[in-house]
This record gives sequence, C-alpha cells and structure tokens, in this order.
Amino acid sequence: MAGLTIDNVTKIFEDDDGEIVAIDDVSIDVADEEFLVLVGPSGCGKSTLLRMIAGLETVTSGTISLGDEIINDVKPQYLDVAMVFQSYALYPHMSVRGNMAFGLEESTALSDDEIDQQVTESAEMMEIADLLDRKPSELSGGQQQRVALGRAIVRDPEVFLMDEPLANLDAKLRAQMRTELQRLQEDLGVTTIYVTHDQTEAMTMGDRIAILNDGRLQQIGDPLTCYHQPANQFVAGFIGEPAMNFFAMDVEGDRLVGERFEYPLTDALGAAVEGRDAVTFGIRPEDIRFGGAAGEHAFEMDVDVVEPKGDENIVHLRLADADDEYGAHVSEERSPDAFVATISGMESVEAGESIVATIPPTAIHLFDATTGEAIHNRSLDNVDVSPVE
Amino acid sequence: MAGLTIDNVTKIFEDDDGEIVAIDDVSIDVADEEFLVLVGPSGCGKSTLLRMIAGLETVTSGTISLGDEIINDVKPQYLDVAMVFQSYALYPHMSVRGNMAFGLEESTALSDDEIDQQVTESAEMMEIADLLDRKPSELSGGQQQRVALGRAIVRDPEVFLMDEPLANLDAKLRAQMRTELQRLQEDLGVTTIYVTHDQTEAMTMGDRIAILNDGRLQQIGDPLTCYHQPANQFVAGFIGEPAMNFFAMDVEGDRLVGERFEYPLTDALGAAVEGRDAVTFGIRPEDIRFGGAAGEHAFEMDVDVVEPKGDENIVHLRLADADDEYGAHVSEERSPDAFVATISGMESVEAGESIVATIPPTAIHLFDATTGEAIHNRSLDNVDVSPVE
Amino acid sequence: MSAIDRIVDRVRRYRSDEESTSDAPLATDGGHRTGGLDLGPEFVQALPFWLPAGLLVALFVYGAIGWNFLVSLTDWSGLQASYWPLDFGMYTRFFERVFAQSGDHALSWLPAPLADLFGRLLTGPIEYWSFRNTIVLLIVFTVLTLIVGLLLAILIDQQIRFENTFRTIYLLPMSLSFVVTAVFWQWMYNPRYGIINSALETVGLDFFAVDWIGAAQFKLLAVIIALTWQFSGYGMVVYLAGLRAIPNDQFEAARVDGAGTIKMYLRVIIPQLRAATLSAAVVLMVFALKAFDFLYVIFGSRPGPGADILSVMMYRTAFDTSQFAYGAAIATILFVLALGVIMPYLYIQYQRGDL
Amino acid sequence: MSTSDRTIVERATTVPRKRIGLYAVLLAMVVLYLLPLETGLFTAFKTQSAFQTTIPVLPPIGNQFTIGPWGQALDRLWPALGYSVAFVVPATAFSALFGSLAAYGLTITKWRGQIVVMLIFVAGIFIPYQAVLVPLTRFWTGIVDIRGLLGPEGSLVALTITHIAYGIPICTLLFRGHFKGLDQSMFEAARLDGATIRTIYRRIAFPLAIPMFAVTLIYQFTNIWNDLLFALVLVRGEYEVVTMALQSFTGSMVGQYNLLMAGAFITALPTIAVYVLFGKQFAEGVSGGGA
Amino acid sequence: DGDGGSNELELVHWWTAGGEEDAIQALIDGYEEEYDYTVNNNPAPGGAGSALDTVIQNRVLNENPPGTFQIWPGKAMNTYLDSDVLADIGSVWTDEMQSAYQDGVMELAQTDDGTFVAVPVNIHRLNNLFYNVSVVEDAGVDPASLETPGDVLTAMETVEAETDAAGMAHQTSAQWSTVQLWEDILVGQAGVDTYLDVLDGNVAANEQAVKDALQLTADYREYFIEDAGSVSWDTGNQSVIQDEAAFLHQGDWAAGQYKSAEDFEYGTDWDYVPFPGTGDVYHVVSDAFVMPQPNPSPDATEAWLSYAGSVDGQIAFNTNKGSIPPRTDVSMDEFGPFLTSQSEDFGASTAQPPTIAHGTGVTPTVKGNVEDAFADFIANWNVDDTYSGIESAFN
Ligand SMILES: Nc1ncnc2c1ncn2[C@@H]1O[C@H](COP(=O)(O)OP(=O)(O)OP(=O)(O)O)[C@@H](O)[C@H]1O
Ligand SMILES: Nc1ncnc2c1ncn2[C@@H]1O[C@H](COP(=O)(O)OP(=O)(O)OP(=O)(O)O)[C@@H](O)[C@H]1O
Ligand SMILES: [Mg+2]
Ligand SMILES: [Mg+2]
Repeated sequence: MAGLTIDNVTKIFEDDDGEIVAIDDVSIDVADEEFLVLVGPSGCGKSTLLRMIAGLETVTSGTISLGDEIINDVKPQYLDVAMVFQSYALYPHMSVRGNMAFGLEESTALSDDEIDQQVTESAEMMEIADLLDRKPSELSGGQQQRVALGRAIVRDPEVFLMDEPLANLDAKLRAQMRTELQRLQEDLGVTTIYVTHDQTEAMTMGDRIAILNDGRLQQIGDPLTCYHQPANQFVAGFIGEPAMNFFAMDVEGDRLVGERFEYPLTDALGAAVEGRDAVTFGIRPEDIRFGGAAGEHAFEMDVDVVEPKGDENIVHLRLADADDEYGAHVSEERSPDAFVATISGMESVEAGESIVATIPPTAIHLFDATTGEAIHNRSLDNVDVSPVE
Repeated sequence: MAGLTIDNVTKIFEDDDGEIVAIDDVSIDVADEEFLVLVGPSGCGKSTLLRMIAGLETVTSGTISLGDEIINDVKPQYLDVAMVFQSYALYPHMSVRGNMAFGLEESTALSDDEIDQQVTESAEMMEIADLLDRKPSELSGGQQQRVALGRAIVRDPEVFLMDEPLANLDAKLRAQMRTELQRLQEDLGVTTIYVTHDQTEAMTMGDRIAILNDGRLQQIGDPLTCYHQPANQFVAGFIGEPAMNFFAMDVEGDRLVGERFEYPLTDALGAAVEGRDAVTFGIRPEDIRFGGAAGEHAFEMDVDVVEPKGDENIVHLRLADADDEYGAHVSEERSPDAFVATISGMESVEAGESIVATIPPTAIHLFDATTGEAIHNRSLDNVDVSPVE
Repeated sequence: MSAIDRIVDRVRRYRSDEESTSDAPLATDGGHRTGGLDLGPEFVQALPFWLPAGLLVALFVYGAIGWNFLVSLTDWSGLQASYWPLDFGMYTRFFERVFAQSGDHALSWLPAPLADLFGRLLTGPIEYWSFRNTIVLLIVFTVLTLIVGLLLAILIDQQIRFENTFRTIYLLPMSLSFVVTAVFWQWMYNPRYGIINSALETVGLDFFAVDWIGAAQFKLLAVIIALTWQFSGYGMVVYLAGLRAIPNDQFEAARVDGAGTIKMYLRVIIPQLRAATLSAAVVLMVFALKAFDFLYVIFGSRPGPGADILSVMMYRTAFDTSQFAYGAAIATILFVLALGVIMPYLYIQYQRGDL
Repeated sequence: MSTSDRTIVERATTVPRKRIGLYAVLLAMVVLYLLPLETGLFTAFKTQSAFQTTIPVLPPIGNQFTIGPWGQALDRLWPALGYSVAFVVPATAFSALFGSLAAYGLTITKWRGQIVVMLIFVAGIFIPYQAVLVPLTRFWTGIVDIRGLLGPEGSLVALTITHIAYGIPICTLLFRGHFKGLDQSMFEAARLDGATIRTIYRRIAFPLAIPMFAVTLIYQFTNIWNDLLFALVLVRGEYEVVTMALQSFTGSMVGQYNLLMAGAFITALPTIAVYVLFGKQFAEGVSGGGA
Repeated sequence: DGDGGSNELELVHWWTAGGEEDAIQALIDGYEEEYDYTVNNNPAPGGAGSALDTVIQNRVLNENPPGTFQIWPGKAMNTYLDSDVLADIGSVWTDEMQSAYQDGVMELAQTDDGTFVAVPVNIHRLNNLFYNVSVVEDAGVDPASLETPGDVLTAMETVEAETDAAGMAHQTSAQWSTVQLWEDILVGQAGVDTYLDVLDGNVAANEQAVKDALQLTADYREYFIEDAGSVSWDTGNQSVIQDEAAFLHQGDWAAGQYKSAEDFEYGTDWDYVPFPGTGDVYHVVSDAFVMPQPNPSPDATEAWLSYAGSVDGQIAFNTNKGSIPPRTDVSMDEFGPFLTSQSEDFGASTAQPPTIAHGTGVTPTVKGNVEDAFADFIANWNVDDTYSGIESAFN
C-alpha cells in the first residue's frame, strides 16, 4: 500500500491538427488508503490522467510517484496497480476463474494452489464464488462488473484505478454496487482513484473529490466542501443536481442589479464584492424557501413547471412580472428570470400558482464575473452539526 | 391526433425453450395528448409493448386501436407514429437534414421544398438548425438526441413512442433534455408513450405513469399517487430512490413483530391488518425522522454509513443492539435490521454516531405478505397542499 | 460511433510508452515527441511478430515482383536471360498499342459485350483488348458478385429456417478449383445442350440464348457470370455479417419512418454496408486476378479479343513465345492496375481509421 | 402532412405468402448453385460414350452408368493426394500463423510507420502469380538449390514456403480486421495484469482469434489446394501434387470428361468437406473480422 | 557413374490421355526392357503443350533441363536452338537410321546447317476430310468427287439443305483447328508451293491467295456445328459419329476416336478423302524428342533417342498413337486398314509440307502471332484484318 503523488503533470497529445493539452499541470496527492473520486465533464482528461498513472500513456512532463518511486516510465506490466475499465475488459474466452487468476499468474510467482486459493477467497468476498466456472458472456451486467472488480482485488495491488466502472449498469444496480464498492475499499484499504461523471457517485463515494475541467484541476477536497464551498463557478455548477442557479449581476452600491431583479447586499456580502463591478450570483435550488411575504430578499414568482419526484419536487419558477419570452422553443440557456428550486415531496405547489420565494443571503454564493473564482461562499453557520429536531 | 387504446393485449414469444409471455393481458387507455410514462424493471416488457404499438411486433391477442381504428395488423410504414429509440437509431450515412427528411420523403407526398421547409422549421424548434449538414457521428450525444427527437417531430405524427430516449445521456444533459421534452410535448400536444427505467423521468415527466412488472400492469396513475399510494409492494419498492425500507413482520395483537424490532399498531393500522398473520412493513427513507427520545415508534439506531449528496444525505442506519453480521462481505440483500433514511444536506450525522429515529405511524405502508398487495398506504393528511411556511 | 468512443479510440491509437526500469531516475523529457519514425520500444517489441512474416513477404513477394520489374526493363526474349540494357521500351510498346486503339471507338467506354451488341467489331491490337477486358472483368465481376452476394445475404437474413444449409450451399462453389468450375461451365454454356440456353428457351427468352463462350462478344460476360456463381457465396457471407452488425433499430426506425422493404434496404441499410463492401471487394478482386486459371481452361492461352485479359496475355507472351521482358512489363502493369483500383479504397479506409 | 388518409390494407395473411415466395427464391438459387456440381457428378458416372452422347444434366441411365472413372481417377490421384496433403497442411497452417502474428504486431502495439508496413503487406495481395514464376524458379534453383539441399522432396518444401509467403498478406489483412474489432481495453487490462506482449498474444489474442483462424485456414486451404501454377513450375514429376495429377487427365487431343469429373470430385473432396463441415465457422468468423 | 550421368531418364511430355498415354507408355516399356535405364515419367499436360513449354523454359532458364522432352520438330525448336540448348545428336542418327527416315521428316530434325538435334517419332496427316457415310449419302454428295476446297462448301450447302445434319464438325474455341483448316484450304486452292512460300514469310506476295483461303474459311463457318465455339474438337466430332454432321477436317488422330466409338466402322459408317485439292500432299504433323544440354543423363538420353528412332520403338509407339512411323522400313501389318492406307498415301505423296498449327513450319514467335491473328479471326471473321495480322506475323 502506498500513497500516490501526481506532481505538475501535463499531457499533450499530438494530433493531425496540432496539439491537444489533455492534462494541464495537475498536482494531486492521494494519501495511502484514500478513496479519491475524479470528476469532470466529458473530455476533461479524467481517463488520460488515470491511464498515465497506469503506465498506459506517457507523461509529457511532471512526475507520478507511487510511494517514493517515480513511475513515469514504468511499463504497465511492472506496476502494481489494478484497473477496472468501463467496459470491464474481461477476457471473453476465459472462465471467471481464469480471468481472476490471469493477473496472479503473470505477475507473481505463486503456485497454482496459492493462486487458486486467492481467487476463491476474493470470489467469496465478491459473492461470485458460484460463478467461477462461467464465461463472461454467461453473466449479467452486474455479475460481470463484480468479476471485473474481483479481478482487480485478487491481485491485492497498491492502487486501484477505476474508470467509470459502474457506467454500464442500470440505476438500481449502480446504487447497490456503489455501496458495495465503498465498503470494499474501506475494508481493503487500497488507495483508489475512481473516475466518474455521475453526481451521486462523486458525492457519496470518495474521501475526497478532485474536479477537473479542460485538463486543469479545479478543486480538490471532501465532497461537502466542494458542494458548499466551491472554489469557482465551474465547480459550483458542476456539482449538485439540479444545478445551482446563476445570474450575472452588476454591483451598484449596496445592491446587486441583474437583468430582471435586484438583490440588496448584507454586510458580509458587501464586503465580499468590495471594489467589483460585476459578479455572478449563485443560489442552490434547495436553499430557496417558499412562503412568507415579499421582501428585499423575497420575490414574487410564478410556478412554471413542477416536477414531482415523490421525495422532493423540483419547481421551476419565474419572476412574477416576467414576459413569457420562451414559448415552444426548448432552450439550452436558462433565462435571466428563471429559478429552479426543490422542495420536499410532502409540500406541494401547482404550476401556474404564484408564490413568494425567499433567497436567504446566508445561502448565496458570489463568483468573479470573469474568472469565475468564488469570492463568497454560503455561510455554514446554520448547518446543523448534530441530529436535528 | 388521437387517443390510443390498448385492450387486453398479450404478447407471447415462441422460443426454442418454450413460450415467453412478454406482455400479459395489459389494458391501458392513453388519452389524446396525454404523456404516459411506462416504467418497470429490465425485461418487464416495456419495449415489447411499445413495439407492438408501432407495428414492429405482432399482437398475440387483444387489440390496439388508434382513434377508432384497430391497428393490430397495420404495418409500421402505414402507421402514423414516430418512434425515438434509445440508441437514437440515426442513419449514420445521412446528414441531419437527410435523417429528418427521410420520414417525410417516405411517408408523405410532399414536394422537396415543402419537406425542406418543414425540416428547417422543426430543426429551429429543436435548435439544431446549424447542425443540419453534419453527419450524426459529428454530433455530441446531446445533439444526437435532439436530432432523434427532431426526426420524430418533423413528421407530426399521431403518436410519439419513445423507448428510453435519454438513457445514453449523462446526468446533466438528461436533466436538461427531460425538461425540454416535457415542454415540447405540451406544446405539440401529441399523444406520447415514454419508456424509461429512470426514477426521475418516470416521476417528473408523465401525466400518468404505468408500472409494468413481468409483463403485467401493476398500477397506472399520476406519479404522486403511484408514489404515495402504491397498489402493491412492487410499485412501492420500484418507485422512489433510495427505495422504501421493507420488513417482514408478524401481526401479534396490537403490534407488528419483526425479526429485529417491534412496532405498535395505531388504530388505523390495526384496522388494516385485521385478520392477518403477517404483513410487509414499509417506510420511505425520507419519512424517517431523526432526533427526539426513543419511544414506541422511535428507535435507537447506529449510523452505519452516511452518503452526503450535498442537498441531502443518505444515512444507513442499523438498530442499536444489532450484531454486526455483515463484515467485509458485500451483500445484495438488506439485513433485517438495516434502515435507509434521507435527511437534508444541511443536517449532518456522522458514521458511528447513535441517534434516535422515529418511524411515524402516519407514514407507514403495509402490504400483504404473500401477494404484496397494498393493504394500507400512508396517510396524506399531513401533506401540504399549499405553499408552506 | 459516438464522439466519446472516437476519442477513446484515438487515445488508444496514439498511445505509446517508453521502456525503462522501475527505478529509473527522473525521466521527464519535458517535451513531446516530434515527427518521424517512432522506433521506440513498442516498435522493438512488435518486431518479432511481424518481421519473420515481413521477411518472407519481402523476399518472395516483393523480391519476385522486383525481379520481374527488372526483367521488364530489359529486352529479354528467348531462353537466354539478359539483364541489359534497361529502359522502359516494353511499357511504351504496350501503351502505344493500347492507345492506338482506344481513341477510335465511340462505344469503347462500354463493356465489350455491350459495345458489340451495338455492332462494333472486335479488332485492333490485343493489348488494348486485354487491358480493357481486365478492367471490365475486375470491376464488373466485383460489382456483380457484390450485388448477388448482397441479395443472397438479404434473403438469408430474413430469419429463415435451415439458414446454415442454405449458406453452405451458396458457399460451396467457392471450394472448387477453377479447373473444375471451368469445365462445368463449358457445359452449362454449350449452345446445343447446355442448361443455360435450354432454360432460356424454355422460358421464352430465346433472344438471350446466345453462343456464350463461342461468340467473342459474349465470352467475357460468360466468364463474369460463371465467376459470380463461384464467388457470390463469399460476398453473401461478408454482407451477412455486415447486416447482422447493423443494429436492429435501424431497420425499425426506417419502417416507422414509413419506408417499405425495398426503400429501407436501399436508403438505410445498404449505405451502411460500406465496410463490408470494401472488405469483400478486396478479396473478390484477388479472385478476379486469379481468374487466369478459369480463362485458361476454357479458352486456352488465346481467348481472343473478346475475353483476353492481361494475366493470360502475360503468360502467353512469356511462356508461349518466350518474350520474357514484354511479359514482365505486362505483369507489372497488371499489378499496378490492381493497386490503382484498390488503393483509393484503402486510403479512404485509412483515413477513417478502419484500416 | 398527415398520412392518416392512407388506406390500411395490409393484413397478417400476407405474411405467410411472402414467406413462401422467399423460400421459393432460396430454393431456386439452390438449384442454380448446385446445377453445375450435379452435372459434373452425373458425368463422372457415365461411360465414355454416354457422356458424349447424352445431355450433361441428365443422370446416367442403364448401361450408361459406370463407376469405372472413379476407380481409375482414384488410382491415378492417390499418391498425388498424399503429396498435396503433405504440403497444403503446413502451408495453410503457417501462413495463418504468420499472418496472425504479423497482424498482432501491427495492430496491438503502436508506433509510427505501422500503417506503411501494413499497406506494404496488403499490396502484396495483388501480385499476379504469373509475374513471379521466373523469379521464383530462379530463386529455388539458382539462389537456393532446394533439391540439391533436400533431395527431391525439396521441391515440396519450396512449394510450401512459397505458398506461405504468398498467403501471409491476405491472412494479415483478415487478422488485422479481427484484432481491431476487439475491445482494446482488454489488451490494456492484460498489460496491467503483468502480461508481456508475447504472453498477451499467447493467452489472449491467439485464443480470441480462433474464429478468424477458421476463416483463414479454410480460405488458405482452398486456395493452396487448388493452386496449379506454382506447383507446375516448382514441383517435379515424382512429387506431383493433386492439381497437376488432375491436369494430366486432360490429354492433348482427347478429353475424357467422365474421368476428369471423377478426378475433379476426388480432388475437390477435401475442400468441399472443409466447407460443408466448417462453413458455419467460416461464415461466423468472417463476421468476427469484418473481413 | 561418371560421365554418363544418371541412370534415370527424366522424360517430359504432354501425352496423358487415351491412346496417346498408351503410346508413350509402350515406348517407355520397350525402352526399359531394351536398356538398363529407368524412366522418370513426368508429364506436363494441359493447354495443348503450353504448360509443357512453361515448365521446360523455366528449367532451361535455370540450366536444369530434364533428360529429354517432347517437342515439335522443325521451326518449333528455334527458341531452344537460339539459346543453344539442344545438343548435337549426330551419333544417334546412324547411317541406318538416316536411310530409313523419309527425307522431309529428316529435315525437320535438323538445324539449318544440317546438325541433327531431334528424333521424330511419328507422322500424322493433317489434310484429311472425314465424313459420315450415311449423312453424305442421304444428301446425295459423293466426297470422292470433290476436287477443290470450294466444292466442299457446295457439298456442305447440299448437306444442310437435304438433311438435318450440319455441314462440318469444327471447333473455334481454340485457334489451332481453324489455322490448320485455313492452311489446307490454302494448299488446296493455291497449291503447295504458294503455301510453302507463305511459310517462308512471303505473305504479301501471295496476298490474294491468302485472302481467298481466309474468305473460304469464313464461308465454311456458316456450316459449322452450332456449338463450334464452345466445344473441343473431339466433343464436336461426336456430331459426326452421331450422324449430326457430315464432314470433319482434322488430323488423322480423329480416326482414333471413330475406332473407339461403338458401331461406327471404317468404310461403312465413316470414311475419309484427302482434303480436296491436296490429294498428293501429305501435310505432316510430327512429334520428336531432343537432348537438352547440359544434360543430367546423357547416356540414357542417347539410348532413348536411339530407341525412339528404331523400328521397334516406332511400332510400339505409333500403333497406339494412331499415326504412321516416319521410318519407311516399318511393316504396316499391325497398323490396321486406315493407317495402312495413310502410309500408302504417304509413300505416294509428292510433298510433305510442315504446318503452322502444329509448330513444325514456323518459329514459335510466328506461330504465336498467327494464332493471335486467328484469335481475332474467329472473333470477327474479318478477312482483311486477319490478313494483315498474318502478314505482320512473319516480321
Ligand atoms: N424476439 C424475442 N424473442 C423472445 N423473447 C423476447 C423477444 N423480445 C423480447 N423477449 C422477451 O420478452 C421480455 C420483455 O422484453 P422487453 O425487451 O420488452 O423488456 P424491456 O422491458 O424493454 O426491458 P429493458 O428495460 O431491458 O429494455 C423479456 O423477457 C425478453 O427476453
Ligand atoms: N490519443 C489521443 N490523441 C489525441 N487526443 C486525445 C487522445 N486521447 C485523448 N485525447 C483528448 O484528450 C482530452 C481528454 O480525453 P479523456 O479521454 O481523458 O477525457 P475523459 O475525461 O475521460 O472524458 P470521458 O468522460 O468522455 O471519458 C480530450 O479532448 C480528447 O480528445
Ligand atoms: Mg474517459
Ligand atoms: Mg427495452
């Protein structure tokens, strides 16, 4: 077992059309036994980073070390890492047993008996002992996924690398495997880097998450920090579902002036925007409160659409005096007067209804209008730290 | 535009090994302009039903009518329905324009100019007008999805059939397309049947949802009814994420006795279990309340795992006096003393902590232990029907 | 292929890593590779796999064709090898004769059988005819075989019973040598008691009951038909695989879009069979090049202007009349011709990353 | 633009009729494909005078029937069949093996210039055999005197090696298609599992290429078995292979078609058997390779 | 065994079917009985000899020729002579042998300067007109009365008018049959001297004669059997045997086929006349063996050649082959009535010209060019084109 250090790593692909900077000066320290989740939109370089660690891709510059050893140029077969692929990459002609034994046979000098014993043990741990003699094609997706994990586990590697290992499973199975994987990693204590672009996986699985965008590391920290204290607008928008509401606002004295509404600044906020002309204003859907009377931080809104999810409702709101500019056209952009809020499933609002929605000053985030850097994050004072009610 | 009537439809596949009843005596009335969501686990027959409607599959017995016309034996090319496939099924060799025009060319006698005009209009509506000359392989997943929708829309069919159209998109895009699709359907007012196995889509998109299991219709109704008033245990377990907690309990006098805990019955519950020996007890994760003192409906529990999702936390609980039978092994079954609860993201509990969790009698569901039929559903009295707070 | 797949594919394609031991010192080269041949460790690792085969091919295939090219530059005729002087005289001679002819006929763009139906005589230098017939054979045979193979594949793909049996039967002629099939077809084509003409006359198509391998204008067509019979099974197998690789929902989408069966295949399915078409075409052209045996058995070394092809001509020039240099030149031209037909396809294939 | 005014006439009853038509076409094609074979088979059972006086497609009747040609043909082909097997089997096996190795080396590893090497391999497919007869014979006598080295059997060895070399290009192409179709992350997984390139070939690529081996083996077996040209110039009388022996049934002045047909069927028996027995593997393997 | 080379004689030939095969086997058997050598029989059949050419040429190029091989004597040997491949076998041609051979044939065995390089083993006559007796009788045609090639055309016309049979069994799927037909028409119309002049390359000087012969050949075509273009000559000949065609112009090997046909007897069912107009000409087709050098088995080869030139060898060979021996001192007792009559004609003939079609009269290059011209001819039957093809063939 060992920690993994990624130090100023850059990866440049030479393409026919020029260079593609897939990873741009990324540094991450993964502690021993840590479970690090790597998230980011498609094409941001997650796989590339993982593959560099695995030795499947050269490192253009920077160093990757496992423990004290620089492994930049170590060939994959000499590295003690195991990788779980999105496609599972099981060997279709070998039985489950063969798949699991392969790595041990190739990379260790264990006797057949020892290998067999380890395979059986790991298979039992993964509850696939009764599948050992089947071929991958005779397994369901979930079972294949288990085998792929089993194949990695049996080798008892120093590092697990997982590239969207659950992406091919359906939601129920994914939820279940997610928990299993977490438990497993805890039990085995193997340093793990886990790539996903699934919100829930990112938030729930890792000790820390690292958010990449465009090859650059945006933030690294524990999930709740990233959620509540995003380093920049990208992170704030990327993490959370439904996504944070953003509005471009100008700073005018003690208030923020947007295209459709104004928001008076409290002292704390005022200090944050000091000396700026424009900011991006952010509020998470679950922080918008319904009811009460209109006030400086409470706005009259019309309920546009309600998406009931049972346990919660997603409510699309629009400022009451807004013209309906958006008709039959579907739009990728959020209009400057539309809010998304979530409320408990037990509360109910109807589309068309008018309500008052409060945007509490304690809950808002402010970002630099150009760089997107966070200049003010929500206060966590009213986050309960012990069982409530 | 027309309503669709599915009347006692059965579909039997003849297999080498015998017969597979894919659809078993299903009747559904889809009103004109209705958006019906069809959900159910994999293999339950969703696609088969859709394909029968589209004429792609013969009907073994029963009738399917569009308006007043029985369409059992009408070939797909003569039916005025459009289908959106999970894989999009875009024609890879044609441009977006070609893809959209194809259906018009084949099924109408419109002139090239008219076709072109309609294609352009629909493309504008879908905001893909600038992609018209690209090939599908040059589009992102979301764009492909739009084109697939555009291809269906341009034909202005009587019925839209959609077979998991968003399954291949990532979460962000899926959320966005979901809203778009809904708006679109509202604007166009085309009768739509939408297959999914995604919870959120099922709950949020349809006017009604129909839940299938094993070829049989389990329940049909509006989303919240299905959520709060499930017709049986299957529906209760299938809808909602995390799923409802179930426990097998014996009825002993005025209390339910499970393997690991007992639950005193209120009068309402007592009436429901009248004359039964055993029931299945159900409680949704979000209905479990934290805090307070232990009482007859409040239990001391240990926090096993906390999965923070930002806006909410998923808390895995275990009755305080439980032995830890489940060690390193991952398990597919839920143990008889484990609960899953969700709490707001602003509340926080730590793994290992001991808490008191209340299971309010008003929120519990009871099901027949053998048939799974609902014998008591939660009271909706305390569901707020107007803006709260 | 989705965009993501393509990216991933590219990742794999360009992946390369460097040889080093695990305790190598810090090895950040700080830069990235520049162009030129990458003779890195992957190259070294791969060598043992392809080099032995490569050497065999280099020696026997390219060595021989190179030698042949050398011979084509000489004036060697007769049984005493001569390797001097070297010039392109043989090629000039060949093309002079080809072009002496080709300009003359308004109908010369038509395949020989068609042109002659319109009354043109098969006269002029045999070089011209061989060259032309070779191209016609190569293209018409390949196209025809692909079409028949595709039709067979579509028929077989209708979820029929005894699929394997049908498939094997259609494939069976491919197992036979040209020597055998040529004799079969000699009979099939006999105008007096051959089955082809009997059948045509039975169904009232007397007009088509011609002297297939006797009349010069039909010889090539007759050869093409027979070869199509022999190899359409291969086309079928390849197309069948191609059809099965097309997701079912393409068929269904087309149907739902209102296309009938024929439209569905023509507009949606067949255009997606490009890869299958290409790979079948390569193999079929190889067969077309080997059609030498077939023609040789039916027509001997002089099929005449109606059916002479370059390989037969080459053979007869070199081995009947000992004009080795001229024969070698013809062989080189044949090789270049085949490459000329196939290289554009391979290039496209390469561009799309499918090679 | 609505199509609802289209009359709906199609009924389920049309389906069986269509199926009947389909099978009728399929059977007609079967007749077409088997007719020449049937003709040849009947001829082989006819007497010398009968085949000249009867219509080829008709079966032999009464005293037209004889099995004489078969015995005679078998007699003359017997040793040649043995020699053919002796060289075709190794030639087939090695060309497939070399082809798979080359394709593996040119597909699984990544280096620049690979495509060029691949193209050179592929171009080799199109070399006309006639063009290389003189160089080949010169090579096998002048440069490497194979008969001098190995005795008369040397000519079979020369023939084997030549066929291996000429089979490699097409085999390489077929195998490359196959390897490219495999999930590449599987090979990466194997590397991470600690396997060397050689082990990956042996334990992953080779077993997975078995369907493709079926294709190339069948393809090459047929091609090499049926080849006459190389045999004619590389082999001497004492090791006459079967196509040469069959060729000797066609005399200079008189054609004995019954004998020739019997001989042809005997000659073709191995290839026909291969297709009948392994046609399925061939067809399925082709799909595996996109070949 | 030192200078004599191998005791095994490698023999390459193309006689692998029917009587031909028996003939070469008889020759081998006799040789092996007479001498202490064994024969490695290595046929290279196919393509009317061109497969053999390929093999031999390749081996000569590799300086690795067989002990002996079959060749057409005369100009066909030029390719080999030019390369000095054929050894002087004057020692085989003893005085006894020289006196026994007919002069015209002996010339074919020699180079221009009189060196012996080959031993002819047989003589076929090319200028025969076979006919089906019953068909010509039905048509009321008397073949014996035909005097010119033009008469044959008239006769065929009568046959087709009077009976259901075709005028002539012929094949045009390969050129050689038509080349030899044209040769005999030329001899029949213009005389043997003109023909020999043409063989010498003086085509232009005889333009009219050549064209007339071509024209008549083209005219004959109307009366060929329907499937002439698709069959081999022997398959076509079945038409004569089955009373479906009247005439056949072919070498005397055709008689072998009649002989093996059931119920088809010489004199009553079939008969022949010399091709009209060529009565005193014996148009010779011959095969020979040579000694290539360097020779792997000179002694054995020399013995083989001597045996092939001996009376015993020629009886063994020719009785099976259906040809007459080139030696004039062979008893014809065992040859049957047809060959005996041919032999008498041979003795009585005033000219024994060689042939283009069977390689004895022109070099392989010229033969190839002529065949190219005739490949055209049987495709388009264009006299002028073919004439110019023939004219340039000799350049
Ligand atoms: N052509 C067929 N032949 C035999 N059985 C079939 C066929 N098509 C579907 N089935 C069976 O019918 C049942 C229903 O299949 P269907 O595809 O409708 O499920 P589904 O609900 O769409 O599942 P999924 O969510 O996985 O798409 C399954 O058991 C399936 O195996
Ligand atoms: N071999 C390559 N050659 C050129 N560019 C490449 C290569 N591999 C990856 N890239 C580029 O590098 C960037 C990062 O790719 P990568 O596959 O790491 O993204 P990702 O984050 O894994 O995306 P996804 O979520 O879609 O898997 C992309 O822009 C991609 O186009
Ligand atoms: Mg990736
Ligand atoms: Mg489905």
